[in-house]
Amino acid sequence: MKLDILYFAWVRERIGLPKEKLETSAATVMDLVEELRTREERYAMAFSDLTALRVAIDQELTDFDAALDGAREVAFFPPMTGG
Amino acid sequence: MKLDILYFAWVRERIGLPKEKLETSAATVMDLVEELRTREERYAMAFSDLTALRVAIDQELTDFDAALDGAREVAFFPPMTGG
Amino acid sequence: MRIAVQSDPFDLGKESEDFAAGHTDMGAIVTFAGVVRDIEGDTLDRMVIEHYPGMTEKALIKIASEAQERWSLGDVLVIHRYGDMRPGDRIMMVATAAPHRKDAFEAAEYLMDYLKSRAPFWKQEFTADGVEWVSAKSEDEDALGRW
Amino acid sequence: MRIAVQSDPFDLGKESEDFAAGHTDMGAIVTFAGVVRDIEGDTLDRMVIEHYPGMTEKALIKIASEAQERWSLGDVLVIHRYGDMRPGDRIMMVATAAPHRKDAFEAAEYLMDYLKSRAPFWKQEFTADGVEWVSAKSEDEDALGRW
Repeated sequence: MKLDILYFAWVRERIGLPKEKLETSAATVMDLVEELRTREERYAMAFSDLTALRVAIDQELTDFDAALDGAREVAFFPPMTGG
Repeated sequence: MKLDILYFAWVRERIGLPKEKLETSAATVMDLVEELRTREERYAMAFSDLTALRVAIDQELTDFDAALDGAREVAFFPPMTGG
Repeated sequence: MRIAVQSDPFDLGKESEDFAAGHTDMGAIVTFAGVVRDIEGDTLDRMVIEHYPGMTEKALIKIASEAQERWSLGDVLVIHRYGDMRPGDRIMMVATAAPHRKDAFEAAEYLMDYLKSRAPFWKQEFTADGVEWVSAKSEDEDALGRW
Repeated sequence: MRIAVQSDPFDLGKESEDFAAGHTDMGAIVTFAGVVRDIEGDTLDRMVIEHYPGMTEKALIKIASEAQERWSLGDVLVIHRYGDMRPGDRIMMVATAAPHRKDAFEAAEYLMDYLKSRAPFWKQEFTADGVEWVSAKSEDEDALGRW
């Protein structure tokens, strides 16, 4: 499965890029996080505390245990501060 | 004691005037109402149901048992419908 | 605090803009505008608002002052018209400025709840069927219980 | 419903006026505007708002649609900016039109509560001391418990 992975705010800054493509067989968001963590120190840092992170699949907020079946775009970001 | 008595909305319409001067020795608003009721049928009509009326002394909302000591202006009107 | 009781129309856009522009140290600006509803097929021809000159201003100042004591506010604006109004006309507006949104919202709701049943205005409706004084609603009196 | 996500400033007065003028069958119009606070002596130089193009619009439409399902509303407007902002600039506004004031107020508060923590915007502050991402406040998350 080929995914677009997007990062926003300080997640983007820590990882050092806003977007990347990834070929993965991760079944859930959590599997994807584990896979990213093992890549490089900056990923391990960005994903060190998941309570400080939010995730969206195909532009809908979801949970870290959500399945990635059919997903095209996964985004990681800190809690939102709109308004 | 000389009082200005003011009437608003349907109280004004029933009594037929917006304002009158009255020389009275009424001690409370209730005494004043009793005095007005005895004057003429239109006053008795206007003051027949006090739950449908509100009263202000010197432009401050008050109760029917309030004392008239030092009052200059007493106003009677229906519940307000501002906003 | 600015309180205006007037028969003239007011400019909602300009009043909202000026109020916000005057309080850029406040993070939250809330406005409320009350309108004579212009409903298709409705028989309302016009509305007349009677008020108690002298007391009206005092009552509005008291209500606005109480809001300023209860909430952390930068400012409060109240404009209320009296006299002749047509469907679609704006009757009144309030605006609140506060550092935070909760204060701005609650204060605006408080102002409206008290304006409805503690400021000396009386609405009279002229419809195809005749003339009628608008009755106070028990839910408006009940709304005060919240505060 | 109108949802606008834009970097350009918006005209609060004109938007408020136009929104109200378009809904004269509604008795109650509420607006909220959020402002970058311009506080004397404050070290804030500017604010940058990042967002998630595509998801932002969807999230705002979802929030506004939920408000329309929950309350009796004539219309909802949401304008939210992203990009560079200076102290005193308006960040966003919402407006609600309803037959009655309670619906207009509650819907506007609901929109704001959800916009704060469910729409994908992130604020970054540039001050004399450096650059910092604004932290989400637990009270903003708690505010959702009301609905």
